[in-house]
Amino acid sequence: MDGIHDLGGMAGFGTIAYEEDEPVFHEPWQATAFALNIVGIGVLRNHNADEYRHSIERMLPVHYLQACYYERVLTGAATLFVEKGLVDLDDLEARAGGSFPLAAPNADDPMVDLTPQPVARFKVGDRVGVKDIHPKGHTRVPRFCRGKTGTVLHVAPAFSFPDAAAHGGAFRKEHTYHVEFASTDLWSDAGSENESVVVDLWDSYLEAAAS
Amino acid sequence: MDGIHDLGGMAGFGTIAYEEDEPVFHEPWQATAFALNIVGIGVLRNHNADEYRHSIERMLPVHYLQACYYERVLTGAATLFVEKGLVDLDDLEARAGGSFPLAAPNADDPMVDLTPQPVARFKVGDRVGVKDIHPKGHTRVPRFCRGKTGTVLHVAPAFSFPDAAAHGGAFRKEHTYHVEFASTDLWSDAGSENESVVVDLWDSYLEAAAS
Amino acid sequence: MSGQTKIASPEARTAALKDALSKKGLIPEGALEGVIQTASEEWDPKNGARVVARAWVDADFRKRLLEDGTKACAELGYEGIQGEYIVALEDEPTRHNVIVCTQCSCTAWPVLGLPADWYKSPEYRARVVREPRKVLHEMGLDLAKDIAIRVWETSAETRYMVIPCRPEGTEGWSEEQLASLVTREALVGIALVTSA
Amino acid sequence: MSGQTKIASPEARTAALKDALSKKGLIPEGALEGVIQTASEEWDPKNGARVVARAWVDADFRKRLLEDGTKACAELGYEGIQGEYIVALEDEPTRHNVIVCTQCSCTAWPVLGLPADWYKSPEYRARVVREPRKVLHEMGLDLAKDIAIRVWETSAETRYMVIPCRPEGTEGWSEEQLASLVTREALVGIALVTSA
Repeated sequence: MDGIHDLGGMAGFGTIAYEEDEPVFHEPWQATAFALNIVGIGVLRNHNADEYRHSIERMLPVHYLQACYYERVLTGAATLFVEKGLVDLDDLEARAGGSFPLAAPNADDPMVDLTPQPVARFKVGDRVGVKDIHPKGHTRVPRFCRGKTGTVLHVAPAFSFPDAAAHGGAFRKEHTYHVEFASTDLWSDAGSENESVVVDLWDSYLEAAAS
Repeated sequence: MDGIHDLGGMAGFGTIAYEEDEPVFHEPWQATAFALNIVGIGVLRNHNADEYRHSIERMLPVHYLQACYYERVLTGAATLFVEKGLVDLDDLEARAGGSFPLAAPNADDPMVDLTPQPVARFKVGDRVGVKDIHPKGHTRVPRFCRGKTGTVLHVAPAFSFPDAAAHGGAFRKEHTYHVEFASTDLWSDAGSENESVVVDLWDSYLEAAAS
Repeated sequence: MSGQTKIASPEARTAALKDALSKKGLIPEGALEGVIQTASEEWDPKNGARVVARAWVDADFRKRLLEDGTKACAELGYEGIQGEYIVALEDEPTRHNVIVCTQCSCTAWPVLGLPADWYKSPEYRARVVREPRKVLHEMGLDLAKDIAIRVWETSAETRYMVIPCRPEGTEGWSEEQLASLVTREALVGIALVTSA
Repeated sequence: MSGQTKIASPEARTAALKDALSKKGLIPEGALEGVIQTASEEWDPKNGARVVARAWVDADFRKRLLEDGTKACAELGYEGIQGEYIVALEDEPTRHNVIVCTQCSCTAWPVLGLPADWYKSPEYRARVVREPRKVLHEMGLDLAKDIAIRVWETSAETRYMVIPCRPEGTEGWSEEQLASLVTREALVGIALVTSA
């Protein structure tokens, strides 16, 4: 989805807050929230990592920006525990003593039609174009590189295709590619010389481009 | 700027709250904030409408999404009154009895290089492409139509070019065009048949496209 | 940005800005009140409703309105700030028009009034360009799939108003009666005009 | 979504979720504690520092690390969740590497540890792909204009780590000494390694 989570290149954000010698968790609840999600994925098999990422993406934009990372983790995991029926929202709110905002429901028709590519179609040095797709559901192709052309630096092994895995689609694996885009190709004449972004992209997001 | 204000097509927002018989202003301060900005533009000539729009665009994204419309108006206008030296932030905060969050400063190098087009280059029925520009400053070409091709429905008179006017650039006027884009061209196969968006675009945002 | 930590209320911030400018003598007497009066009383969707009703009963006016909305609205006395270039969009049985300003909240103040909160909300601005039929449905307007929807994005200086289809069963109604049917919602395209 | 109006604190919400799952007997004994212990003690940027130090002193290991980061890290015992496919990025005097995950906050937990808040912040995620030199400057790393910057976006399953340039003046240092120089910041590319 073209959501608030897809932050790459969005302007208007301020200085990055940096904390010296930051602890792994600032508060015990953060560790618990993190662990609840890991257990939800790895032990309970309540959800997979793609569903989890998408559950966070479905948070209302203002909540997404207000929440710290672990509140996002908590919200996404809780949404999936509720959606899969393991817990009940009313029960959660009664226990919490207040409202428990969850992420919004999944979109109808979340996937766009991308031909599966079980065999790697590209090799190092190939010029590839990124399809200008706008799925309503989960996808891992950042908006900033859609419609852009880059160069393959590396061919990675085949991994589960996230757009399908997040929405109960047919399991499939595809190679991903480390594709380098010049900053000036991404941001036109507001980009910078001598800077590039390398995006890791599944095969079916791509098409061959003129070199 | 590719900021939070450029909301068109962003997914993840919920239901639209609708109020029956809504008043013009819900609270007196909203009327005052509105009037302060109008007086700032029309009477004090402190700023123009393009600077004003951009001052709101420069709000931090989370503040932008949290604020109601008139808080955005207030924040933008106050930012410009402070930046132009008519009032002092410390004074404002002393008077307000608390902090007074302003918008972030203007970007360095806010404009991209677009050849001025004093004479209308296009006519009704022409196919035009929208340049894929990403100015760091103010622009009125929504991100959702950049790089897309549409059809001119109407040629409007020449108006001051906002990207320049917002940043003290050389005054110039250009015609704008009502350009229609098919939903399926904007959002690919996640768009809808029988729906289109008409965007009003200045001449120099555009280039001729194959028909 | 400051040593203050607690954010003052928008009300307190507005008062502070007004006071700071006033203390410097920058606000002419009555200037704010004048703006507020204009915004509250002159800019009114009833103006747009009168334009629509006139267009329904007067074919020559309708023609002038479609050819030069600014001039036609000025005939009825509706002009000025944010009405410098008005374009009227005529609904047809097979094509519906709806207006938005995705990047801020522009609209034709002299004929539509200041926009309602829903029009200015991030929800409307984000969604209506991408899923207009769904948005209209949620707002109570169901349009059949074969009715085309044109969403007009107020991204430059054109200020739009919708001329909805005249409802059936209003033959012989007076211009005033007809105007009373035209809501502010219909002028933006999130509702139709009905005679019920 | 609910009749409750006041939002419970994240702490209260977390406790509620834990209690609700526990009450149903869904959380195996020690499962949460085990995850927290692993995250707090095993996943540690010191692991990545040891990998880097080994690569600096052992040319064969460096070669294996660049060819198959996953296997090379596993040689030192660093593997598992979010370390299934590790790619090491070697800085050069004329090219600097920096890592981000713009869409969530992925990183190579076994070698880098759980990421710091700055890495997970909307500010870093939004800005570093578009203006890396400025972001690095603000974070204390000034790179000359003729040094190319590659920003690696962790958008799929590859988990990156940076092998910074070995600082001058460290000839003859032990692997352990060298590892002590390599900060978690350097492993992501927002800092260089210095011997001072």
